[in-house]
Amino acid sequence: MAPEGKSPRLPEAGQWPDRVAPAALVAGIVLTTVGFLMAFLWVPPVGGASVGGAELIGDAMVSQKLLLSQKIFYFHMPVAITSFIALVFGAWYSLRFLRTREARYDTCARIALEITLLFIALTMITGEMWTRFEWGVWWSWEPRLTTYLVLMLVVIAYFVLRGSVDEPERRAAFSAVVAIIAFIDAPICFMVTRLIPSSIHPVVLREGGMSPEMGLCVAVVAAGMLCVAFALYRARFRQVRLAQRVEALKEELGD
Amino acid sequence: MAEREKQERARRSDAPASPRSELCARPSALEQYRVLLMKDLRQELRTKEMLVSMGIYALLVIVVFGVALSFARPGADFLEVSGGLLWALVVFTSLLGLNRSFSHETENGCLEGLLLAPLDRGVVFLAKATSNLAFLAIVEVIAVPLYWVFFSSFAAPAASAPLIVVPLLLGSVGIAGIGTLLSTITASTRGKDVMLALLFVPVVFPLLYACVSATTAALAGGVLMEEAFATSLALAAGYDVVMLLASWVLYDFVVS
Amino acid sequence: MSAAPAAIRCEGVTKAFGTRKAVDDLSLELPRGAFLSVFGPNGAGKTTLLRMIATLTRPSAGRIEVEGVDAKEEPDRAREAIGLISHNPMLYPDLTAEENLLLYARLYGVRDPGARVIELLDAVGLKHRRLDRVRTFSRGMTQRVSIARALVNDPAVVLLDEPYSGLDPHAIEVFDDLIASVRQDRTFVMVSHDLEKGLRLADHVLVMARGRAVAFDPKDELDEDEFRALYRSTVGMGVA
Amino acid sequence: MNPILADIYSTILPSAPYVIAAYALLWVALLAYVLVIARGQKRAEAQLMLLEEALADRQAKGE
Repeated sequence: MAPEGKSPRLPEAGQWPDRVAPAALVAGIVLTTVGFLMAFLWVPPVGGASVGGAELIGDAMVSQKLLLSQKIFYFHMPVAITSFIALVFGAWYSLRFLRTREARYDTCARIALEITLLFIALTMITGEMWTRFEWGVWWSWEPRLTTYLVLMLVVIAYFVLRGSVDEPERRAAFSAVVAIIAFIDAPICFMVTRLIPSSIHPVVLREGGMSPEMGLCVAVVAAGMLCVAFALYRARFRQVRLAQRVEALKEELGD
Repeated sequence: MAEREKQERARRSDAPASPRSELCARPSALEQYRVLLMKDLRQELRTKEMLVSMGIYALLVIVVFGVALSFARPGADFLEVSGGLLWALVVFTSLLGLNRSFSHETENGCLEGLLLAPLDRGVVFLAKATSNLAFLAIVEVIAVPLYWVFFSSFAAPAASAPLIVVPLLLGSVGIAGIGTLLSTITASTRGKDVMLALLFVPVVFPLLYACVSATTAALAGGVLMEEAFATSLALAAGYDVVMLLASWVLYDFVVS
Repeated sequence: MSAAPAAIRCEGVTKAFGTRKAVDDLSLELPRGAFLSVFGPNGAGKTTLLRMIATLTRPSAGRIEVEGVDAKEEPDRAREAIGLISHNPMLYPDLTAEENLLLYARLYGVRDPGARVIELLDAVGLKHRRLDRVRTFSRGMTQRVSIARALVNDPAVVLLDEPYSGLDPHAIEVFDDLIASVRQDRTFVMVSHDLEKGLRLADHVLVMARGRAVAFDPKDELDEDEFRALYRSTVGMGVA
Repeated sequence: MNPILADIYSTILPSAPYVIAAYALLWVALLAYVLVIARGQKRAEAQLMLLEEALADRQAKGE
């Protein structure tokens, strides 16, 4: 470890996760590419999201099943899964921070939430494209979309909050609490929007189970996305750590 | 090793029983809770700052709704919207109140004074949440009938309308609980008003959704009432329990 | 085993976040009834130290004992022995002086709060203004109520955090007299920028720079000129 | 056009832009994050350079 005394001790890097990270990146790229090819060449065509009967969404009557747009699903869902897993890690690191008060967990939580935000944005983008084509509207208050919108807003608020507190330890404690609240809020939000029958919003049936081919394809892409997310997390972590080390060094030399 | 620890402990318990002065006897948490709550209520009764500003704000929101709806045709459809409008009123008014409620504590560093006392942090949270709930309830008692007076000409609500008291109560409890935690956080940030709204609205979204559903069901009655009312209330109650517990546990980390 | 526990004992107290150390491995032992003045440049960690003793902040490492009670393990017991006077009065402006003190007295569980509050207000010379709101008080008067507030639980240890800021010379004089009159056998710790004032009241001094204790001495063992030079050099360190 | 072909295309062509956009935007966003990381790295390196300069100055003065 770092020699004792004045030398800055910081969130460690350079252990096994950093050795794994490049491999994870390669694996992620390979898996997502394989998943991409599978989605278009191998998985038999499935109907897209179908609506219970025919529904009026926006200005268009929607009832038909569309084939190609359904291919978005093979990336949409893995990305959504990844974002939620990143949020779980963020909340876990936040909890560890609150118990130990160690700055490194704060950094970890912050970067995990950055990854969460990134993947939520990806989920929204892919989801948007789907909604736009299948239902002809840019937005529909569908439970999943709504949940992700709310989650995205909380995560954005998390970063705004970080920006508006100056004192590092207080900032870390506040944002950890918000991250945990976000983590609790998301499932409740999904349940609430899901369980309450609404007379206005169409109930979108996407279930009926996935065929084994679909499941496999989603699993492959999900594994790939997780690898990519991990590699990104680690790269960001190293970069932030470097910046912190430089800051610490500057303080040591500054006077 | 264990032996030494034991000795250490013995030595510590040898130390004078308590450094507490003869003058004091540790009060119960309930007593402290009562004292803190009375403090908030007394302060508010004296200045009426929060109640007046929240009340006037509620009235103004109603006026804005009046403008917004002035070209709508009265009819039964209005009942489906009115629940949502009522909750918009509650949310904006409570945002204003929550922002105010904590500025008292930070103004002179009073919160620190409270934290110096031998006082469980959970008690501080519960007392503050209770007083916020009380103020919110008072404002609702004034604003909801007012809302009815202004908009009852649009459509007559169903017979089950008085049941909106239940979602209003559940909603206010949740808003006061999570709102107290969030306003404590934002009280010491830059641009705290915006910050509170930014955190508060998405976090209470599920509660809001459930409460709007229950309120609409109660106002519209009929099939909707049977289908959605109980489920919505159960979900709102679940949210209240989870979030109150979480806030209560997390409060300690926020204040210290 | 020592005869009587020290009023305040710090062992290797550290407050760190990341690489930044506000207080770095600080140890000291202060006997009962002492008056310690803490000096140091801005950002030296004086206030952080005081807040840790006051149990408002938890140290990252080390041990703080107040009157023999571990402040980290049993903060509530330690709190019963502590009073804090800061530049922030910690009084609700819309409550009267009496109501403010009653509030704190009840939180500490003072047995006869009414009598205790009157007695304290009398001591700070504001008995006749007790029904006025704190908002209407001048800065000096507010600070006097603040003294009464800090003493409401009859603390063995009184902490003062820059108590003079914002006071005019006359108010400072009144403040000093009051402090002297409530001194009794209490232990005082004061953080202040004012070297002369701090030196006059103190019988122990602690100089901090960058979180570390540069000097900790009983005052009578102190060569004042030498100390002044040391003070200037440490304060200079902070400025550069 | 051959009606059968037209029918086949009609199931694919209208949705193609959205599918392509979804995939493209996905990778664009990931790339943007990589760029953020790279920028942070560059900034840290610049700071490090300043420190090295300061250290060199100090040594030069010390000698």
